[in-house]
Amino acid sequence: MTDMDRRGLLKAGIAVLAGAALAPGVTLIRAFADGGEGTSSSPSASKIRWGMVIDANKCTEKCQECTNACRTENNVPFFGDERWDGHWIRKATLTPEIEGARSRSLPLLCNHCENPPCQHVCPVAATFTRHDGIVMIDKHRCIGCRYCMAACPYKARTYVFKQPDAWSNPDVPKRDKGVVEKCTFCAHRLDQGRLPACVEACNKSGEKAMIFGDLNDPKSEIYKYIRELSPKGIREDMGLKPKVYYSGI
Amino acid sequence: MSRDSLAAAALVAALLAAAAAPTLYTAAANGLFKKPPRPELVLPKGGDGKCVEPTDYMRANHMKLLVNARDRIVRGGEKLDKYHIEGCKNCHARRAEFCDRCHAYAGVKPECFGCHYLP
Amino acid sequence: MSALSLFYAGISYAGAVVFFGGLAYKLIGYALTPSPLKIPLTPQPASAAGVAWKAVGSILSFRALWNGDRWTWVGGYGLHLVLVFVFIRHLRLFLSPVPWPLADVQPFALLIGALLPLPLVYLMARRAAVDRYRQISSGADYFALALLLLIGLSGLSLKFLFHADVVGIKEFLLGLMLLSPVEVPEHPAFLVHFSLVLVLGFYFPFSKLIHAGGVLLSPTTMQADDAPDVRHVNPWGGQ
Amino acid sequence: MKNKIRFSTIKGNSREYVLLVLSLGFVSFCGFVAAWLRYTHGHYITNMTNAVPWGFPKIVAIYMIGLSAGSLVLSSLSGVFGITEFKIFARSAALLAALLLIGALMSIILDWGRPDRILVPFVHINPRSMFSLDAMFYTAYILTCFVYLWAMFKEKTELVKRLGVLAIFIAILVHSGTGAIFGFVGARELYHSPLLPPLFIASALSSGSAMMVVVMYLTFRWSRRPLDDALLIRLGSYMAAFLLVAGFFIFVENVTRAYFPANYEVQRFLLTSGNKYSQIFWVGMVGIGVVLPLGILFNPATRQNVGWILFASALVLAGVLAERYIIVIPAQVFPIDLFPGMKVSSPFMDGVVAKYSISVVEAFYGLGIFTFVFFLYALALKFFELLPEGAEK
Repeated sequence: MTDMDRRGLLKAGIAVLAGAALAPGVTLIRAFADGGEGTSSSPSASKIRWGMVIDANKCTEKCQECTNACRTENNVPFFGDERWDGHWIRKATLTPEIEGARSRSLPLLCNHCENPPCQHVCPVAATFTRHDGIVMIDKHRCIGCRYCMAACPYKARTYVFKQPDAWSNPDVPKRDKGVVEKCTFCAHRLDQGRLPACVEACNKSGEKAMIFGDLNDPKSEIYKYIRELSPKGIREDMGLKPKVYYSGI
Repeated sequence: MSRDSLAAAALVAALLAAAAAPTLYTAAANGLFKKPPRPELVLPKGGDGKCVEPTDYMRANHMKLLVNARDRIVRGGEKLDKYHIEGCKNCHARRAEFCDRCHAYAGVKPECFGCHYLP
Repeated sequence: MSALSLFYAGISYAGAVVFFGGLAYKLIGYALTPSPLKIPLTPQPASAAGVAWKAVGSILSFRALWNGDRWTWVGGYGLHLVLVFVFIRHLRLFLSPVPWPLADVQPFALLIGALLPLPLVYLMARRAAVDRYRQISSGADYFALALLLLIGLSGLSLKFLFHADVVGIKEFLLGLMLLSPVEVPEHPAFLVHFSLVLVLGFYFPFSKLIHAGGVLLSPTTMQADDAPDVRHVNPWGGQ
Repeated sequence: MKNKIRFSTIKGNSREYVLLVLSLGFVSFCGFVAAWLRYTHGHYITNMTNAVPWGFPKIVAIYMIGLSAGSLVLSSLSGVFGITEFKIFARSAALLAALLLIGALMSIILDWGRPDRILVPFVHINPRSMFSLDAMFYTAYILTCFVYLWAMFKEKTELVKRLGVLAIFIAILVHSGTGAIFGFVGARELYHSPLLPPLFIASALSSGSAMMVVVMYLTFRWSRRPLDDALLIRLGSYMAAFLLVAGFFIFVENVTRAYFPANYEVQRFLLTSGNKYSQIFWVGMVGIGVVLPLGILFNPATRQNVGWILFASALVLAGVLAERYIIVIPAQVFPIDLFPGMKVSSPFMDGVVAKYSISVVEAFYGLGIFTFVFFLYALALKFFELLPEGAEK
């Protein structure tokens, strides 16, 4: 018997006993003690805080490289109907309400807030913050109640309305119908030491409008950029402390 | 025989048939005195025949390893390891010839394959 | 084959013979027992079809128990409902190939089937705690409940604690059913569970559990209330 | 001293009763079929979209929670404050309260993407989530209802009184929690409001008393048992009081929101744009739900008339449904202002008003479950001693 298995067995035994004796109450107390199940179980592992800066001056309206790359990398469902298509990253066009003003284009994605309202409202703690600050959805646990979609001010979350059939990238799981999905900062690629797909595509296209890196590392490009140019997050007035910054809007 | 005893005999026969129905179904589908059916698995070629844990252990507990790995990796943020489902396809090249056979045999429909791709 | 496998094959067949033979013996016995008197439990329909319809209703709703004792009804009905789902859970191990909807309903059946200990503990506590039930409870009453409880707990442990190789178990069971036994899986929890089920098989036809079939052969339930129209002849030839 | 009220079951073998039960059962069966279709196909067969993730089943759910809380409070008034007239419907109201809440939960759960994960909320709890807390409140509420019912059946007067206090407390808790589901969402101006919990309670009480008027009238009428008009008139006066409070909260909430310049646009959208939502707001929620019934209930010519009170109750029932619609939908269809002062456009419906209309499938599994509650209620009348043999003084 492996060590892990023994642990699992012990857990199962405890679970059965606890289940008999009002499991919800027990879990509740534990959840309060932990400050919510949403927090990752191994926060000590890293002090990394992944973040992103988007330079709206460099991003052009025609370019769709980041959205296409994301769709392919993460199997984001596309049915050709705007009501149901998944969007982990989308391009928006902003026009100031002034006569003859220049419009800007920029990508919108999950801002991986430090205070994520989606995580606060999730009734089963399926949304959680990973040790490196990435807000993720445990699709194995999501019940599809869509409270998080109502609570997210960035409209960063989409729901799987229909069973998507094809894999564009077999190495990344797709989603079954009936759960909520969103940007993960390509956590699977970060774990392999690679950049998120959108950032890679943006660099390749030559626009280089996205800077990605560790917000806690003083040597990183993103750290220096933020220190010098102080880009702003979207709707910072809400106090969510987003980790995606924009300059040039 | 009176009507009542006929009805009683029919009832008794029906009750006994109901009790024996599963046996009759399986015997009709497979034939008596034949070796019981078992899933024929196509094992990975070229490997050393060893999975991440001994075969007997995997047979009974692979689902626990997968669920455990799932929670450690998705929620704990640990790196992918040999217990994660994405690693299975390194050896088990065809799901239809391996995973599906036993699952169909035992009447199990795991959720994994709605999202995770195994060739 | 190993000695253990031989032992289990032998005792399984003995169990099957005793279970089916005992069932047949008992049911035929009930069916042949003359009913000298017309004793339907009124109100009872006057036609055979009406009786059959009412019997189905009574069996699905436990009507007599409902009218008699609601709290016992809650436990008894709950127990039988859970048993239906336990049965559905187990069918996949006996049917090959597994017929269509069976695999799909497994997760739902597990949700309810896993509750098996609850009604059993409740019914046992009822017998032990309430004076008037304790008075009329015999060892056999407790034994049947305790046996089911042990079977349930050992079965649940197979799912939640010591997971067994289901494919091996199914092969063993199919081997028994096709009269071509194979080695028994040497999994202690499974052997405990299976042995307890065999005990139940031996015990079932000769215990109160025979009500499963006997209820359909009870004159009070199954006779039509047609005394004014049909002459009831005492099979013993008396008046 | 008044005589003790004797409760009894109805016979339930008339053709009309069987027909009623069968038709209620048929409609709820259609509802379950619709829910099954939704589960096997996915939400694309409804009209919900990524912009409007909550649709009609949610509206029906909070509507039913409101009816439930309202009828439980009315039921416990009899025991707690000694309003003996209400004892007549105390049992049936408490049963309806339990059934309606179970129906509401079914409506919510069948609308989940993964209703097969029904046990997950009980195993994994997030104390910051109103849904998660509400799951516990709802469970406690249903249990209270059943214990309370049991105590009433056993005529345990003292216990009934205490449980009545508990029931009122939990009903208010449950409804504040339901209001807070929306009120705590900071992302959308129309949700984010501290007044939603009390507004939910006020409309729960008004719609609950309206439902009791209609249901009691029909139940007593169809079971051919005498019902004292004074009881309905008294319920009507309660309803009028609750309506005043609800109307006050609606007024305060909208005026407060409209006073703040950042909300000009959203309030214009809701109140003066003349679109579907402002029509439902003014005609359905304010006109039919508050003003008209108040007019009927305060007019000396009509407030003593059972027919008019029944009509007012039907108006309130429709109006509160419109109110639930206005609470759930407009907040979602109105675009979120991500970049104040800029026009935003994208392939993901940014900056435009999203479309939503109730689809046939949603209507079926929303209303089917609502019907299912009354199907169970009609059956329960036959098996439990819920109705008094006579309700005259």
